[in-house]
Amino acid sequence: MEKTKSPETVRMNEERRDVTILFAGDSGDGIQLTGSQFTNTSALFGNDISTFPNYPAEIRAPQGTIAGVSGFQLNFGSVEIFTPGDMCDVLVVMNAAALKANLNRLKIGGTVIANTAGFDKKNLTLAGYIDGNNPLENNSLGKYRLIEIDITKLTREALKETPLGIKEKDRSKNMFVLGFLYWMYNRKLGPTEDFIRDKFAKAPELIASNLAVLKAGYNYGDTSETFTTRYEVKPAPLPKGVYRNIMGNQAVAIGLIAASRKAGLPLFYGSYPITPASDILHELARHKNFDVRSFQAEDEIAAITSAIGSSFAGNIGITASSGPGIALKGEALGLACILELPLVIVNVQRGGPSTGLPTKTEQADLMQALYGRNGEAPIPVLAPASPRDCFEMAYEAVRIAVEHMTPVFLLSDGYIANGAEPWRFPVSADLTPIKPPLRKSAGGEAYMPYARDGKGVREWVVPGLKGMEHRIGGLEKEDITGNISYDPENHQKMTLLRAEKVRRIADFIPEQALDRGSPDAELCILSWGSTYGAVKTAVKEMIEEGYSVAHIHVKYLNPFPKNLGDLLRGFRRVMVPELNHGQLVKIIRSEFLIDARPLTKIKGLPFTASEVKEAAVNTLEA
Amino acid sequence: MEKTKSPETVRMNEERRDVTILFAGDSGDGIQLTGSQFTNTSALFGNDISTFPNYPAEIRAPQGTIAGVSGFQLNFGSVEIFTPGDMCDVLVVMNAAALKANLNRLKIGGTVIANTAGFDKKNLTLAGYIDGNNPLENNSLGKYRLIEIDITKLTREALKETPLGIKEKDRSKNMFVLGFLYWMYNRKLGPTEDFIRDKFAKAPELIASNLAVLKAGYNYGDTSETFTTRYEVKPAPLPKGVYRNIMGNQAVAIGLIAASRKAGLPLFYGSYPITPASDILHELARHKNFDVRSFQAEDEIAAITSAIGSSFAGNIGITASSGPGIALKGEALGLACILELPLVIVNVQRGGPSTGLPTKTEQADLMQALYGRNGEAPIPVLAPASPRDCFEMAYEAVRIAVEHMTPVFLLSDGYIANGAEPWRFPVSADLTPIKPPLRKSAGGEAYMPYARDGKGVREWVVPGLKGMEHRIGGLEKEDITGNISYDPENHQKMTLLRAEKVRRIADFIPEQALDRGSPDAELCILSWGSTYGAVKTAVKEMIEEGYSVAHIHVKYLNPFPKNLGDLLRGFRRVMVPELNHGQLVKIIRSEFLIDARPLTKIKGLPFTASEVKEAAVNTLEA
Amino acid sequence: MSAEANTLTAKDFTSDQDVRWCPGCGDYSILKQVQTVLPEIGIERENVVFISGIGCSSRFPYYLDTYGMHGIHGRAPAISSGLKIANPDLSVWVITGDGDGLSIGGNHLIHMLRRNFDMNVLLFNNEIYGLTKGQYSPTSPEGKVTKSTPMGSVDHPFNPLALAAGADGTFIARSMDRDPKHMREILKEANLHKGTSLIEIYQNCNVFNDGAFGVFTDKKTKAETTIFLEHGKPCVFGENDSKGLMLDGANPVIVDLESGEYSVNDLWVHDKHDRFKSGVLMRCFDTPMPDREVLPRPFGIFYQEDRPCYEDLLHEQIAVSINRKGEGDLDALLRGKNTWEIA
Amino acid sequence: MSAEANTLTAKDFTSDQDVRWCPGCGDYSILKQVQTVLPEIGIERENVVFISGIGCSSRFPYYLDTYGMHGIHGRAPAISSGLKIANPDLSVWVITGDGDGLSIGGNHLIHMLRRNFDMNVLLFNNEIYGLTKGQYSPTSPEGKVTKSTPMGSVDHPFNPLALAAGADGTFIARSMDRDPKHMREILKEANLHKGTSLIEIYQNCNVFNDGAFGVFTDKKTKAETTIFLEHGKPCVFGENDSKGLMLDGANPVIVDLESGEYSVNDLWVHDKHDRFKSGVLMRCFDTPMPDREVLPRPFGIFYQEDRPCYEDLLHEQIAVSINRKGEGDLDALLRGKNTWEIA
Ligand SMILES: Cc1ncc(C[n+]2csc(CCOP(=O)(O)OP(=O)(O)O)c2C)c(N)n1
Ligand SMILES: Cc1ncc(C[n+]2csc(CCOP(=O)(O)OP(=O)(O)O)c2C)c(N)n1
Ligand code: SF4
Ligand code: SF4
Ligand SMILES: [Mg+2]
Ligand SMILES: [Mg+2]
Repeated sequence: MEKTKSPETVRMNEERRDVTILFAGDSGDGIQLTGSQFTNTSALFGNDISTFPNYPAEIRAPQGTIAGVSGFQLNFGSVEIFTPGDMCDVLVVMNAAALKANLNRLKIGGTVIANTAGFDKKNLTLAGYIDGNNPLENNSLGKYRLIEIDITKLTREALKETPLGIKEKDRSKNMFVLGFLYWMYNRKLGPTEDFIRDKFAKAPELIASNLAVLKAGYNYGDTSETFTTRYEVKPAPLPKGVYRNIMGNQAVAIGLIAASRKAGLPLFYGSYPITPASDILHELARHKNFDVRSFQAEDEIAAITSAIGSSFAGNIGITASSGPGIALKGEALGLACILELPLVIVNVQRGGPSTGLPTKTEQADLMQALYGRNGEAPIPVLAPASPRDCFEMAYEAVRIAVEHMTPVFLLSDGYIANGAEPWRFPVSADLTPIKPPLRKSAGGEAYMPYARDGKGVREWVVPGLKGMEHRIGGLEKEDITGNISYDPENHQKMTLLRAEKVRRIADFIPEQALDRGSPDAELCILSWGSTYGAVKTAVKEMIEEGYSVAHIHVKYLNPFPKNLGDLLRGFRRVMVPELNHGQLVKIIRSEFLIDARPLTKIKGLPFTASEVKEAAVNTLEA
Repeated sequence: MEKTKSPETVRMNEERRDVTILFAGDSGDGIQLTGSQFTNTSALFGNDISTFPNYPAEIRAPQGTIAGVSGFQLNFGSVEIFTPGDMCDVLVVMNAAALKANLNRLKIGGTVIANTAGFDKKNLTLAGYIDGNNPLENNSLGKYRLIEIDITKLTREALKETPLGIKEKDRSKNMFVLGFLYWMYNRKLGPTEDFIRDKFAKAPELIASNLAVLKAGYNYGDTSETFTTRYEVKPAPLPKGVYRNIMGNQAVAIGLIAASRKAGLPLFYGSYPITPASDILHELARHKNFDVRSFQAEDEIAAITSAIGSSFAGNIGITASSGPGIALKGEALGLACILELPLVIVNVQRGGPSTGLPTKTEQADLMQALYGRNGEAPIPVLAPASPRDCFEMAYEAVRIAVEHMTPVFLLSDGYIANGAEPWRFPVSADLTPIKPPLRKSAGGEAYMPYARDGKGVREWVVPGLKGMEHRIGGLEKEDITGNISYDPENHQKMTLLRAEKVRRIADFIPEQALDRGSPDAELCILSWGSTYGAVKTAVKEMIEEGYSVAHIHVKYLNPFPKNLGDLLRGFRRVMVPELNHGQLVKIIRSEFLIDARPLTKIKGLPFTASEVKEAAVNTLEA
Repeated sequence: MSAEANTLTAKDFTSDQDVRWCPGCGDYSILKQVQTVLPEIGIERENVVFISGIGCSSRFPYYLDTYGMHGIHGRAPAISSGLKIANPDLSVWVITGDGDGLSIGGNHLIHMLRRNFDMNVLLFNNEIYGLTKGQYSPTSPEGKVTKSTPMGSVDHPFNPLALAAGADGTFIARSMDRDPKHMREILKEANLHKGTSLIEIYQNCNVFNDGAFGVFTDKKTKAETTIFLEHGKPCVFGENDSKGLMLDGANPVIVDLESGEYSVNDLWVHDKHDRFKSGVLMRCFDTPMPDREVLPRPFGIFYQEDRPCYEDLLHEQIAVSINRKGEGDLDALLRGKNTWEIA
Repeated sequence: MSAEANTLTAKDFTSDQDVRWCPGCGDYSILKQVQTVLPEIGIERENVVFISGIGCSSRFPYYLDTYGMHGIHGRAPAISSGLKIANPDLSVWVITGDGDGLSIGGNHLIHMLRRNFDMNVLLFNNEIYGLTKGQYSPTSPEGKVTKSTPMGSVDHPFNPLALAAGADGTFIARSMDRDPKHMREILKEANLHKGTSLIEIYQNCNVFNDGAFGVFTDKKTKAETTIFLEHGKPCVFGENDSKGLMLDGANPVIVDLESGEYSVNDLWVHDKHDRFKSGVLMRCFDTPMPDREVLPRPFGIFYQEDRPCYEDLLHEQIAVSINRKGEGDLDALLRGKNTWEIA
């Protein structure tokens, strides 16, 4: 018999503004799928959402151990949501290790939903509960509401009529959890039912069994007399429009395709698998009917140089990787830079240095993007702020690469790559046009490969065009003609022209806006990349509480928006939170000679809003 | 008949403080050899010296053209010499192209020594003198003293008794020039005669012919009545001691060997050829009897990773390259950093980006050294100031790498690599001891690979030591044990420990000294690397002229000497001359929040003292 | 071989780290065989070094209580080369995967083979990228559907042994995770070979490429689809050794030993020193299909050759140099040939 | 082939840039032959692209009035792969050296070969690093004294053709700078081959490695030291075709055609489609020495095989995908499968 402890917390049909649930279990427990199903259903329902999957480095770390715990956190609400939530309201644990690893993320008074079958002696030992001391039984969870369910048993029971083996039956226990939570939060089963039918189209017996278990979970909530409370999280007042749910890497892929279509250029994607960037390759490889040429190269150097070759031939060459792979691309980046060919380099950052923490997030490759190659080789750098923003910034990266004939860095990270949020997707006709400086027909004057237009951009002539044959290369080239030149004055001139071309991109990007707060606030929090949501949440709360604080979020890191310096000089203090040891803050200090101060976190995890808030409050009250 | 124009400038036995000679000719003309012979002879005579070879990118660029001109500039004096000289007193040209390419470097009133045989119609056309307009004959050299000699003819005459072919005879015409200049500057032939005997030991007929031509050149000066003036450049008042002449790359090689011997570690040198770093490989490969293991790897990645492997096994692993090759090493640098193994990476910088200007000098890889890899991977960076300083800083690089268990960057450049100067070499016994934190015997407590001493340095245990078996790798490791750890707090801790270890190296390097000037001068010129000589010369002159200027030269670029910030804050202005688009200046601004201003030159050429002086005077008078 | 080493057991070569491969992964068997063979070989633990790149397989060194380095992707051969030069006395084992060793690390691998360092290379071939969760690798068959090739791979795969032979490898062998005894034998032979020993090991990735080698490893099919090579022995295979290989020119043909037409004495006798015949065996590479008979896939030592090792030649030069010029005199080096004095 | 292309001459393929190799360099001859062959092949200039890495040889593209890119060291095969995928209609020529293509670029080369892009690769082998002024390369013979090996190299060199065969190259040939006619023929055949054509060209670096191939290229010795392979023709060589090759098992032996014992009809007939026999020819690799007779060094097309090209298979998948799903609909992609409306 299942029991509910602390029955005094049980009330009926409660309404909540927002809820954070953390699903946790063994990596084989289907946690990621459970989480993303709940996400989709809630998104379809109209909640605002933000998610954070967090999985172990091993493919299958030893079952039952802390190292093997996979987690999926999601925050959904009837209000605007900017982060996956700092602390959870509900912690779903499929075994003892999942509880041990995550209990510190549960709010006091929060709910633990525990699969009791995952707390047998073996599991307790593997999780490191000494002497089989069961936390479900020793009152150590007194500060929380505990819902114990023998999910394994109930799942098997739901399937006792089916011919499936025990192993196969157990595989659908995540559906039980999902069903139960759908009941708890008043959700419809429809979207997940559709998903199940689609996913197992080729195995009807699995459709039946998963549907059965899903319903069993739902019914368990409905019928079991102990669970009298259901919660309601109303739809969020999001701007009108049609929405979908989107993950960061997926948004990058779609953004790249959209830009290639709008530019009229086939998309060449040269890459070598690496966590957490590989999903972009997987996604792009699925869209061959958009004339996407995805090439899994032998290594990262071949990935980027093949992309350069494709750009020379008139495709938009793209390459992506994560830190260690990007390090290998440095030499070729210099080539792309001096050739002045379009190229987009996506870095989905992860914990470093070296192999570091491959499945964890970090923002420590900004300096590498700005300076990780020999010589003076300036490259524009953009960074998306959130999963859906990955679409916009990937699109921008292609636009700038093509219209300014330059390689462009896009700095995503593991956190937004795998996180998801609702996206009011655009209509293709509304996307900014992209106009490659492509010579379509020969004739006129002789082609001068390194002659420049008013923006400092050279014309792009592609093999196949008669009479425009020319050679380009990595040696310094003579201004205008592009012939090899060792002339000292010319080298200085070309170096400055290349720098100037990149600097002038500032004329073609939006001016920096203030995200929130007053332009003469006491403190400005300056963020970039994936810290956006946490900072936004913190600043919102602080302003509501009367603090003099403002938020600027920079998406264009090189060149900076033209007004950034002026904006920053309006504040008495500037704080730069980063998931690194202080990188953007160095640039800000150097560029604007402002005593900006770092707020750093190097734990492979995103900031929580409260960490940012605490630091900001301390600064203001210091 | 040879003639001397402007005979009014001819005087007898003149004394000179210092003289700059630029030898220029076709790359096949033996210019580099002539230059280095004159250098050695002058050094042996006791002059202070600085040299600057400047050769074309092609192995044999088309004969007679500007692209094919090879140059060797040397400045020697009875006073201290810090640069190869801004403008030349004497320009030796073996053909028309050499004149055309270099005339702008000759002082008004300076001397041109021209081989008239190199000014025939073909040569004039190849050099781009239109319509065969011979500059030796059209009075265009009126502002200079012109000495015309048909060197080719005189060389052949000197050898007319020998059985050599014309081609072979012509090959020794550089000896004629050398002999003539020895006469002009009152030098002995002895050292060059010895050199000839040594070099051609296996070809006695070449000994005879070269000696004959050398003497013929000398005698030509002596007997030809037109040359009544000889110059005297007395020995310089250098500190007492025994001297030798040394080039930068050679000094690096010797410094590395010396350090490996003093540390008691075999030297492993993994490298892949690249201009201008290859000479270090060539030099090291010659010293196998010092237990030097030089390994020409298949590429730069194998070069550095083999060096890492050798360090794991207890050698001191060294790798060297130039910009593009260094770019390829970025990923492995992260590995060395997280492993905390000693490693020295030499970058002999050249013009970039990409292949750039392979035979020209630049300082544009500082940012790459500091930041060219993924994640937070701090690596100490040192830069020698001059050819002889390469010895000291290479030695320092090994010392720091070994004693602090870290990769260390040594940033040389093409200018000092190929330049030469006199060196009062040390006695081996006087060299700073180097003490590797090497466990020599097993026993005691269990080995904890990432336990640290007071300096934050781990102990080095090498395979072969019984009972101390352990595994290291590129994933984040647990503090002390070194086991793989994905723990968030541990990652932050380890990142900070690695940073702190590098920061603390500041306790083990000299405090920053003021090179010249007063600590509260109006302007401080802050230099690094090969700009040392030009800045020193400029500041010396300015102080003599009464300007309020000071000079600081930084050789330790990461970490900075502890007192650098305080020193810099004492000046009203700080100017940072660099052969790049402004790199160190960015760090200085960011680190010390000082409005330091760049002085940049990106021409593949070193600063001249007057360029620095002019900019400094302008700053002071602005 | 020290007396003490003799008494060591597999357990002594097991480190204290939890093994973190997926349950059922073929890597476990390889680890087991290596841990079993090492004490038999009799090298002291402290003189053994395992170097790997990145990949599931490359976690291997953590699990052995020897010296070890988990390097970076593809670079294990280069790291090992430096290590072997630094200390030629160490017993060096390189652990790599089909992605690590043949994709990003292909160049280092072929250069190591030609240089012939005395090392043992274990190439875990599972025809997939395991650690990055299932992309095709340079050994995946054409048409392979994976995460990165939803319509099937269009890459013609490497034949790793033929590539190694092309790079002048001196010891080229193949084994499989599911035949522990064979693997142990080959490991021992590899260790005895002076030079770079390359062993390709078919390894099942039961998560992303389950059963890739099932046809060779399953009891039901193994006898018909595989042939185990032994030097100097005739090439027999099949249930009850009922079949054999003969050479028709350079073409291997299968003959039936039961019909009476051919006997064992007619068969091709395997000669691991014969470069060309071993090359023919390396090219027995067609995948068995239900509808057509193909040649059996050979396992064992295909080729072996004696050739000097890089590290020995290098250290010989050092010795010769010291012999000729004497141990390096640092002061003489500092002083150089031409000096002058300023008094 | 356009009518206009037909009328082009070598001059039309000559760019306006000064050629900057050392006087006497073998590169000149190769440039000349390529410039001669291109108009004969009849591809329009605008559809020809030369891609190179870094090295003396890699300056090649600058001298041709076609499209071209002087890339970075070792990466020409990868650059070309991307280019060929981007536009399969281009005629792509890869120019590389023994250092560029076999040292730093070895991995890209072998992967290009297995993928079999339809391109022509000219590997200028001068057994030295020319541009960096004379270090040994992966093809330099053992014992070679160079700037980086003052006591002689201890590296066992690659046999580039054997390596290419190990990587499943589909067209493998050798020619030499000093035999313009032969080179032109091979260039034309390479162009006709659909797939990656690798031509190793012996090229004299008269500054840093003069005479490395003298024994094969000098009139005096050439007849005895070389053999020119022709498909379907017997393997004859020597002064007045006085000698021939026969196969003894897998061992080639030299026979005298003048003694009367053997006639041309007894000889080995070269079959470029025979993987094993061509492999035997690739291994005829001993350097002639005054004191011992060795097999002649073969030139010509060793091996040729038809196999689908990567770029064709890729574009076929694109076509199939469009066929199945229709031309990509951007709005459908943006919208995805699950949407909801907030009104
Ligand atoms: C420079 C770099 N690129 C890519 C990766 C990502 N990565 C890690 S392992 C791997 C391939 C693994 O495949 P394989 O070598 O076959 O080993 P397996 O996991 O199958 O044992 C890749 C692509 C990396 N770690 N470093
Ligand atoms: C990354 C990088 N490493 C090294 C070099 C220096 N480098 C230029 S060409 C070359 C080798 C040239 O040899 P090869 O390919 O045989 O061409 P060759 O000059 O003999 O024609 C080297 C090492 C470089 N340019 N880039
Ligand atoms: S993913 Fe495959 S290769 Fe990796 S541990 Fe799991 S089963 Fe083994
Ligand atoms: S160095 Fe050698 S390969 Fe290079 S151009 Fe000169 S002769 Fe030719
Ligand atoms: Mg694999
Ligand atoms: Mg070469």
